[in-house]
Amino acid sequence: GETPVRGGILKFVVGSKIPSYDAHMESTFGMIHPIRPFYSLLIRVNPENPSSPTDFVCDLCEGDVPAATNNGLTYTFKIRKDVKFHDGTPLTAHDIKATFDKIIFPPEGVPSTRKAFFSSLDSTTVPDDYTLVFNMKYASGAFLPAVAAPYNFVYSKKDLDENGYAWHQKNINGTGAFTFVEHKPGAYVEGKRYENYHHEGKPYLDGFRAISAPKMAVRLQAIRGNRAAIEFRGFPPKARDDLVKALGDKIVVQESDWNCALQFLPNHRRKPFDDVRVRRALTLAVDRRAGSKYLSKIAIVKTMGGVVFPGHPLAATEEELSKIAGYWPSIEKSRAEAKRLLKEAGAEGLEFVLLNRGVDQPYRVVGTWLIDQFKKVGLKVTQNVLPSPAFYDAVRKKHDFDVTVYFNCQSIVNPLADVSAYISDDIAGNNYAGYQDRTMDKLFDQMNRASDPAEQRRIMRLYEKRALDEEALQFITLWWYKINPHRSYVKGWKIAPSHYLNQHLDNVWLDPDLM
Amino acid sequence: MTVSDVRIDPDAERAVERTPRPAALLGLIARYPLGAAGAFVVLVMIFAAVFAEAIAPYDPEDNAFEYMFTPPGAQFWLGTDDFGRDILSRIIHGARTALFVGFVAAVIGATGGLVLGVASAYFGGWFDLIIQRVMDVFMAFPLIILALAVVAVLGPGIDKVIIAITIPFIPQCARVVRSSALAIREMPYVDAARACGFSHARIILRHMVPNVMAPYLIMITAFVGQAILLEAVLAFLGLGVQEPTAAWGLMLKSGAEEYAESAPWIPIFPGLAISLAVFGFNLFGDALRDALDPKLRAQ
Amino acid sequence: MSMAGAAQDTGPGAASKVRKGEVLLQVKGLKMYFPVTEGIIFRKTVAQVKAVDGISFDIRKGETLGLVGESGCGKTTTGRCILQLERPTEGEIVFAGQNLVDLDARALRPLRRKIQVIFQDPYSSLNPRMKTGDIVAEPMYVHGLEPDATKREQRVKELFSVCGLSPNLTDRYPHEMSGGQRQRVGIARALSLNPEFIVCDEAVSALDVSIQAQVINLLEDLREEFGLTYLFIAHDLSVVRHLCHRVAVMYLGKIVELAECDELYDNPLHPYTRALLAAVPVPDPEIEAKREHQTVKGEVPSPINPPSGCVFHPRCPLAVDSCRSEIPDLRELKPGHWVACTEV
Amino acid sequence: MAKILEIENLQTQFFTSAGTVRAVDGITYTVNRGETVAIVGESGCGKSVSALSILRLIPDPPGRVVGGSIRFMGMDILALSDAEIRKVRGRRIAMVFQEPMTSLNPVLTIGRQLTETLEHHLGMAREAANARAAELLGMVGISDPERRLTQYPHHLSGGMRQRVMIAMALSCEPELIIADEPTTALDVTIQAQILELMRDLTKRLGVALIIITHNLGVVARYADRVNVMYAGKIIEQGSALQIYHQPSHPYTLGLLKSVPRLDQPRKEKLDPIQGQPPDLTRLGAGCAFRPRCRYAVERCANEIPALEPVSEGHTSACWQKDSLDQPLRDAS
Amino acid sequence: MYNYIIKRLILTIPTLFGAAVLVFVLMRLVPGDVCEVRMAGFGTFADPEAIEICRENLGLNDPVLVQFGQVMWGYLTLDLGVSMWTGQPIVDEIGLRFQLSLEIAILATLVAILIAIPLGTISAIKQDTWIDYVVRAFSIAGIAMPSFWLGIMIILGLLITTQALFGTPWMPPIVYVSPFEDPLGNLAQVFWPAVATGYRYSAVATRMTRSTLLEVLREDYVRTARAKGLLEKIIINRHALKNAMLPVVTIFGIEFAFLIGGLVVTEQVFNLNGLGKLFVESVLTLDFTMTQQLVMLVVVIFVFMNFLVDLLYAWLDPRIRYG
Ligand SMILES: Nc1ncnc2c1ncn2[C@@H]1O[C@H](COP(=O)(O)OP(=O)(O)OP(=O)(O)O)[C@@H](O)[C@H]1O
Ligand SMILES: Nc1ncnc2c1ncn2[C@@H]1O[C@H](COP(=O)(O)OP(=O)(O)OP(=O)(O)O)[C@@H](O)[C@H]1O
Ligand SMILES: [Mg+2]
Ligand SMILES: [Mg+2]
Repeated sequence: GETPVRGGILKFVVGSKIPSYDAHMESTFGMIHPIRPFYSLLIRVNPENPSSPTDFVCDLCEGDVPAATNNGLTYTFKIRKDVKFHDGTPLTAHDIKATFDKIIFPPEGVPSTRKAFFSSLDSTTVPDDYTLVFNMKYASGAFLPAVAAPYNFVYSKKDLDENGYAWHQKNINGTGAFTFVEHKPGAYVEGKRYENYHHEGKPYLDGFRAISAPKMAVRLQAIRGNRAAIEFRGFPPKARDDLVKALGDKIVVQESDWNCALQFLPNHRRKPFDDVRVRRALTLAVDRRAGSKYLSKIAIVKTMGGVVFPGHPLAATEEELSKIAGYWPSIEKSRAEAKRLLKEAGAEGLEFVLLNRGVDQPYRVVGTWLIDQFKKVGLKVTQNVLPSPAFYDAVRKKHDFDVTVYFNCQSIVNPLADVSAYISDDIAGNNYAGYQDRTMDKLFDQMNRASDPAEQRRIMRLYEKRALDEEALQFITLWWYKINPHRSYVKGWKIAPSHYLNQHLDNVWLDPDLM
Repeated sequence: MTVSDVRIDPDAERAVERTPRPAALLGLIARYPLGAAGAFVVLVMIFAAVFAEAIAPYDPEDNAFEYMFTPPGAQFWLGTDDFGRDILSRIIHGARTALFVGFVAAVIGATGGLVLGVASAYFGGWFDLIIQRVMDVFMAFPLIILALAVVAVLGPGIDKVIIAITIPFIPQCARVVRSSALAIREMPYVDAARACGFSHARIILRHMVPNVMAPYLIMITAFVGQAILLEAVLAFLGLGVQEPTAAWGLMLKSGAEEYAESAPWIPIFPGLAISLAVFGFNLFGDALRDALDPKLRAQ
Repeated sequence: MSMAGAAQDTGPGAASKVRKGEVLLQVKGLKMYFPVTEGIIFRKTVAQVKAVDGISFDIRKGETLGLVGESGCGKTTTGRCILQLERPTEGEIVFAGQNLVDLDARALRPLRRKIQVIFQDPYSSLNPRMKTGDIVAEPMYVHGLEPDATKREQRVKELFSVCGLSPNLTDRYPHEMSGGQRQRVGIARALSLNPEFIVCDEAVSALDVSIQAQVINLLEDLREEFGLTYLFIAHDLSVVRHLCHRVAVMYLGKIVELAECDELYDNPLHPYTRALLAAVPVPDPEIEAKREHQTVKGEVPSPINPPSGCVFHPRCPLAVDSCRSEIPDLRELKPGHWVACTEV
Repeated sequence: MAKILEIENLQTQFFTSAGTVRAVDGITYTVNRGETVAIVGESGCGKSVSALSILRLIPDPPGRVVGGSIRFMGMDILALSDAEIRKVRGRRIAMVFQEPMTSLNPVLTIGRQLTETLEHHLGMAREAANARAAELLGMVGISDPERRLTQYPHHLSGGMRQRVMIAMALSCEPELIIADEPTTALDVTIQAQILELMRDLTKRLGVALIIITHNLGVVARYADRVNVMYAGKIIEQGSALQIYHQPSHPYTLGLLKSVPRLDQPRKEKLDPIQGQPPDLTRLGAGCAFRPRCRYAVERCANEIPALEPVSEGHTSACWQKDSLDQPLRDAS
Repeated sequence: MYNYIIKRLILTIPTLFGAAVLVFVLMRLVPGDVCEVRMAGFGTFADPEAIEICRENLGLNDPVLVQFGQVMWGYLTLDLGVSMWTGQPIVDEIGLRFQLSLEIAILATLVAILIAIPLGTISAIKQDTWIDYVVRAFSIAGIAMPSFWLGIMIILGLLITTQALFGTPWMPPIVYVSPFEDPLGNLAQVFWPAVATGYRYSAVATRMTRSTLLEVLREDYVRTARAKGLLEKIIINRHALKNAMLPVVTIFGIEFAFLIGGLVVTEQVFNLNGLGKLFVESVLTLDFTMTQQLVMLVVVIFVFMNFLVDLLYAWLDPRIRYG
C-alpha cells in the first residue's frame, strides 16, 4: 500500500557461484539471482502475485498473455515496440525468435538444457517485426509455463549472428531493468539502473550488488550485520528465528511452499527393492504428519503433499492424500502394515544404506530423520553422504544405491512437466529409481494431452496413486518450504514458490524511512 | 698375570635403584603438571569410549522430537540437539569415534613414517633422495583435496576417513624420524654393529628403530590430537563420518552452522570436547617430549 | 675360554721378538679422500678432504701399533678403513692374506669377526636401548658362534668377568653404568667374536685418569691372555708409550715417523714428533721448571687444502726451501726407524 | 701477599628428582694476587660447580649455593644484588670455559662478542671498542686481528677460538680469571701454546688465575698452588711441589701413580685406583674415598676427615695421612 | 650462491611434476564431472544431450593421456588454461583472489610473530612457573580449537557484543576492498580472519620458540654471556633469541606455505573471496583445470617457501654457506 521510493542500492547475498552468464545452458540460481536483472523474458510470473503458480503476465509482449488459438496449436505474441537492448539496439520479434530457436532448436554443439520442455512446439515464425507466433505439434498445458521459465533470457539476434552462440556465456547485453557494471568473480556482481527500461517508472533501485557467500551462516550474519539486505533462496527455520529475535521489526519474513519435492527413491534394480511390498513398507514407515510438524522447525521442508506442488490446482487435497499409503492419518496403522509387509516379503530387519547428498539443508537433516523413521519398523539403515558430484554419479550413472534421497526442484510451477520424473526411466530423463511402468507412461501421455483441467486432475490422481501407493515407485518425504527473512526496508519483492522466480528486481525498492 | 687377577670393581654389586611406583607417579605429576592434566583428559576419554554404552544416559541416535532444543538441565545435562538427541550421550559415544580415528590414523601414520624415515636415513643415496622427493610431494599437497579424493574414490566411511588422515602423517613423521635417524646412523654403536657384520635389517630394526622411539612416540601423541581435529574438519566439510553416528565433528558441523546462537549448547559442547581432547593429547605429548628429550628437560 | 696361538712373550720388552712374527695386517698406500660435494641431485665434487693420503704400514701378530697425531690427521679414518666401515679411495688392506678392499659384503662377513673395534666414547658406542648382556651376546648369535641361548648367556658372563665386570651387570642398560664400566662392556663386545685384531680408537681418552689406568691394564691383560693384536689410536703420547710396541706418528693424512716405541721416544727424528713430545707436560713441577718450553707455532692446516711439499713445512723449525715443493718419502734412517723428512 | 679471593666452607647443591646432589660440599681456599691456583680432580667431583659458584652462575633451579661465603676483594659475593654481581662478572672476574667450540656464540662476529663487554663494562664507544678488540686479539697472538673481528667463530680453529676466549677474559683487565679446563679439548701442541700464553699474560698483567684441569702435567707446569678435589671436597691442598713430591692423601697418591709418565722408564703395569667415583647424591657418613682406598681403616667409615696441616702450607684430609708410603719420590 | 639457487630450483622440478601428476590422477578418479554439477546439479531438469555437449566442449571426453598432455603442454607454454566452471582464464581468476589471501597470510604471520615470539620467550625464561603453564595452555588451545569453530565464535561474538554495546550488530565487511583504496575498511575485513588464523599459527610458533629457546639457554655461549656480566635482556635478545630464531624461522616458513592452503576454512567462515574459497568451490564443482592449477599454486608456494627459508637460514646463520 506504500508508494515506492526511487534510489538506493540493493545488496543481497547469493549462496551459489556463477558458471557462465548464459541462462539457456545453465541451471543454477547462482547465476539467475545476479544475472536475471539484466535480462527480460517474453512472459513472466506476475510480480504482484508470484505465489500463484498459474498467473503469468507479459514482459516483452504487449497486453495480456495470449491464449492459444487454433485448438491450442497457435500462440501469437505481440511484441512491445519501446524496448531497447542495453547497447542501444531496438528489440524486435526477430530477437525473440532467435532466442527461442537457440533454446529449442540449438545447432550442433550448442548446449540447451531445457529444450525437452518444448517438445510440443513445432516452429516459431515472425509474420512481422513485432509479432511472434509459436506453432504447436499438439496442444499442451505445459507449454506456456515453459515459455515463462526464468532461464529464457531474451538475447539480441544481432549478438547471436555477429558473435556466435557462445558470446553470451561471457558477455551481457539484455533489455532488463539493470545494466551490467562489473563482476568480480567469487565476490560480487554489480548492476545499475537501466534508464531506458521498458516498464514505465521502473526500476526503483539505482543499482544492485549480488554478493557471493556460499556459507549459510555468513549469509545470515550478513543480513544481521546489514552487510546485505536479503537473500533470495531461503534460510532454515532457526535462522529466521534468530534474525527475528535479534532484530525484531527490522526484519520481515516471507514464507512459501517451494516447488521442490524432497523424494526418496528405492532402487528397483536391486533386491529386495524390486519387491513392491518392501517399497510400500518404506513409505509406510514414514510419519509425514509428525515430520511436517517437527522437521519444519529444523529443515526447509514443511508441507505434506503428493506428486504435484501443493499450491497448484492439480494437487491432491488433504482428503485425497489421506488415502495414499504413507499419508494415512494413523501412523500406528501404517507402521503395523509396514512391518507386516516386510515380514511377508521376508525382509524383516533389513539392513541397507541410505544414499544422500552432502548438503545440510534439507537433505542431510531429512535423511537423518528418515533413518530414524525406518528404524521404527525394524529396518537398520546407515547413511552414506556424498559430495554432489559423486552423489550424482552414484545415482544417475552407476545406479549404485539401495535407497537414495533425491529431489525434484523446478523453477516455474508446471506440474505436467514436473511429474515427468515418474514415468519409465527409459523415457524420462530424470527418473533414477530404475523402473519401467508402461501404465504410468500411458497415464502421463493422456494427462499431457487432456485439454480439460478436470480430466487432467482425474488422471493425475490415478497417476499419483499408482506412483506413491499401488506400485510404490518412488516417494516424497515432504515439500520444501521457502523462508525469506529480510531487512524490512526491502519493499516490493514478493516471495514466489521458487527461488528462480520473480528475480528481475525491477519492482524492488528500498524504504529510506526504515533503513 | 691372569684373567682372574683382574679386579672386579667394588661398586658393581650395587643394585640399580629405581623409584617405587606410586612415588614415581606423584613425582611425574609434580614435574609435569600440564602433562598430568593432559594424561587425565586422555584417560577420561578412553574411559568414555570403552564404557560408552554403560555411561551414556540415552541412546545417541534415537530421535525424540518432543525434546528438541532442550537446554542443558536436569534431564539432559548438556541439552539436546535438533533431533532431540541427548548431547551428552552423543559426546560420550563420539569419544569412541574420535579415539578410534585418532589412534588408528596416528599409529599407522607414525609407523609408516618411522619405517620410511629410518630406512631413508640408513641407506641414504638414491633411495633417500627418491623417498625424500615423494615425501615432499605429499607434504606440499593440500590435505583437503587428498581427503576429498580418497573419500570420493573409496566412498565415505570411517576407514576411508582414516586413510585420508593417515596419508599426510606419513611424510610428517618420516621427516622427523629421518633427521633423528641420521644422527643415530653416525653413532659408534651403529658402526660397531656394522663392524660385527650384522645385516641391514638387523641394524635398522634392532639398533636404529628403538633409538628413534622418542620422536616416534611424540609424533604419535601429536598425531592423535591432529587426527581428531582433522576428522572434525573433514566432517565440517561434509567428508567424514555420517549421521546418525555420534561424532564430534559431525555434531559441530550442523550445530556451528545453524544453532550457534539460538541453541549454543549444540555447537559449544562438541567444540569443547574436540578442543579438550586435542588439548589433552597435546599437553600429554609435550610432557612426553620434555621427558624423552634430555635437551629440553628442566634438569 | 681358549684362543689359538696365544703369544707367550708379548711384554713391552719383547718387542723385537714380535717383529719377527708373521704379518697379520698390511696397509699399502691407503688413501681415503672424502669428497666435498655441492648440489643434491647433481653432486659435484668441488674439493676433497684428504683424510688419509697414502699411508703404508704393517702389523705383526701379537704386536700393538700406536697411531698418534693431532686431531683431524686421519687416525680414525685409517681405523675405519681397516674395519671396512669406509671403502678406501685407493690402496690395499691385506688381512690374513686377503685384500679386504676387494671383498664384497658377503665375503667380508666371516672376516669381520676377526677384526673388532673399541670406540672412544663409552656413551655413544653402546646401544642405549639394549641391555649390556644382549649387546655382548648379539654378535655371537648373529655369527652363530654360540647358537644355544643358555650357553651364550654363560659365555657373556664369562666375558664380563674377563673384562672386570660383575656378571650381575648383564641385565643393566648402559645408562645405568659408569663410563669405565661401559667401556668394559664395549671391550667385552669386541672380544665376543674371538677376534684376532682390535682397532682401539681412542679407547681410553674419554675416561678419567684413575679409570683410564684400569682400562689400560685390562687391555694389556687381554693382549697377553689372548694374543691379540691392536691398532691403538690415541693422542696421549704417554699412554701410547706405555702400551705399544711400535708407534706411527701421523700428520695431515700422512705418516711422518714410524719406529719402535723406545726408539721413537728416546730418539725422535722428525721435527713434528719432537714438537709433540716437547708439548706434553710432565706431572712433576721440578722437571717442568727445568724444561724449556718451546712450542711449535701455528695451527694444523686444513686437509682440504694441505700445504704443498712437506705438509709440516709451515710450522717446521727446520724447513728449507725445498720442503715447500718436494714431498719427502718415508726413509728408513735406522733399522726399523722410518722418517719422512729430508732435513734430519 | 694480598688475598683477593677467600672461599670458606662453600656448599653448592643441586636439587634434582633423583635426590640432592652435593656437588660442592664445604670447600675452603684462598687465591692471592698474581697467583695461579689449580683445582684438580676427577670428572664430576665439583670443580666446575665450585668455579661457577664464585660468579653465581649456578643454574637456579635446580642448583643453589646453600652455605659458606665467598669474599672477593673484601666484597661478599653471595650478598651482592644482581646488578652488582653483573659488575663483577667479566669486569673483575672473568671466565674461560672448556669448550671453545660451543662457548662462543655462533651467530655473532668475534668482534661483536669482544666489544660488547668493553661497551658494557667500560662504556667504550663502538670505534674505541673495536680498536681495543683488535689490540687484544693481537695480544693473544692472532694474526690479522682487524679481519678476524668481522669473522664468525666457525671460521676459526679450536685453538684460535680459545685465544679469543682468553682475549675476551682479559678485555676488562680483571683481577681474577677462572679457566675451566681451558685446553682439555685441544691438541697437545695447541694446548701448550694456549697454556704458555695464559701464563705469560697473567704473569705480565698480574692477574690471579684459577685453573681447573684434570691433567696433572698441566698442573705441575703452571700452578703455584694446587687443590685436589674429590667428591665435592678439597682433600689435599698445597704448593705444587708439596703435592707432587709428598702426596699426603691416598687419592692424590693414586692419581699420580696411575698415569704413565714420559719422564720415567716404562713400567710393567700401571697402578690404578680401583673402583668408581662415588655418587654425589648418596654420600655416606665417612670419607667419600674410603671404598676405593687401600689405606682405609675403621674410622674412615664413620668420620669425615678434615683438612689438617701436613707441613707448612700443605694440608690433607685423611686419617692416615701420616702413614702413607711415599714411593713416588724414590722412583724418579 | 647462484649455483646453489639454480640447483635448488632444478631440484623442485620432480616435486612439482609429482604433485601435478598426483592432482591430475586424483581429480580423474573422483566420480562425476563439472558438467553434471553445473547443468543438473540443482534438481532442475537437464537435458542429457546438453550435458554431453558440455563435456565434449570441455574436452572431458578426450583420452586421459591427451588431457594430461594438454596440462603439461600448458605448463611448458605457461598457459594455465581456462576454468571449466566459468570459462574464464585461470590466471585472471586466481589473480583476483591472490591479493586477499596473501594479505591475510601476511597479516596472520604478523599476528603470529607478535604473539609467538614474546610469549614463547617469556614462557622459556619462566620455565615451569605458572606463567609458563598459562602461556603453554594458551598456545596449545590455539592448536586444539577447530579453526572453523573459532571463526564462527568470533563472528557471533562480534555480532552479539556490538549489538549489546551499540544497539546495532556489526560484522566485518564481506566484500573485499583493497587496502590501497580503503585501508580502514580493508583492515576491518581482514583483521579478524587474520587473528583467527594467526592465533592458531602462533600456537605452533610459540611452542617452537619456547623449546628452541630453552635449548639455546642451556648452551655454553649463553653461560659465557652471563659470565661476561651482560644484562639478562641483552643475553636473551642478542645471544639467545638470535640463535633460537633459526628453527622458528623454518616453522614460520612452512606454516606460511600451509597457510595458503589452510585458509580454506577461515575464508569460508568469514566469506573471504580468496584462494581457499575458490579452492573449495573448484573441488566441489569438479572444476578440474582450476583445481589442478590451484593445487599447483599451493605446491609452488610451499616449495618456494621452503627454498626461501633455506636462504633465510643461510642468511641468519653464518655457519651455513652454500657453494
Ligand atoms: N665422512 C667424512 N666426510 C668428510 N670428511 C671426513 C669424514 N670423516 C672424516 N673426515 C675428515 O677427515 C679428516 C680426518 O678425520 P679423522 O676423524 O680420521 O681424524 P682423527 O685423526 O681421528 O682426529 P681426532 O683426533 O679428532 O679423532 C678430518 O679433517 C675430518 O674432517
Ligand atoms: N645443572 C645440574 N643439575 C644437576 N646436577 C648437576 C648440575 N650441574 C652439575 N651437577 C652435578 O654436580 C656435580 C659436579 O659437577 P661439575 O660440573 O662441577 O664437575 P667437574 O668436576 O667440573 O667435572 P668435569 O671434569 O667433568 O667437568 C656432578 O656430579 C654433576 O652431576
Ligand atoms: Mg678420531
Ligand atoms: Mg667441569
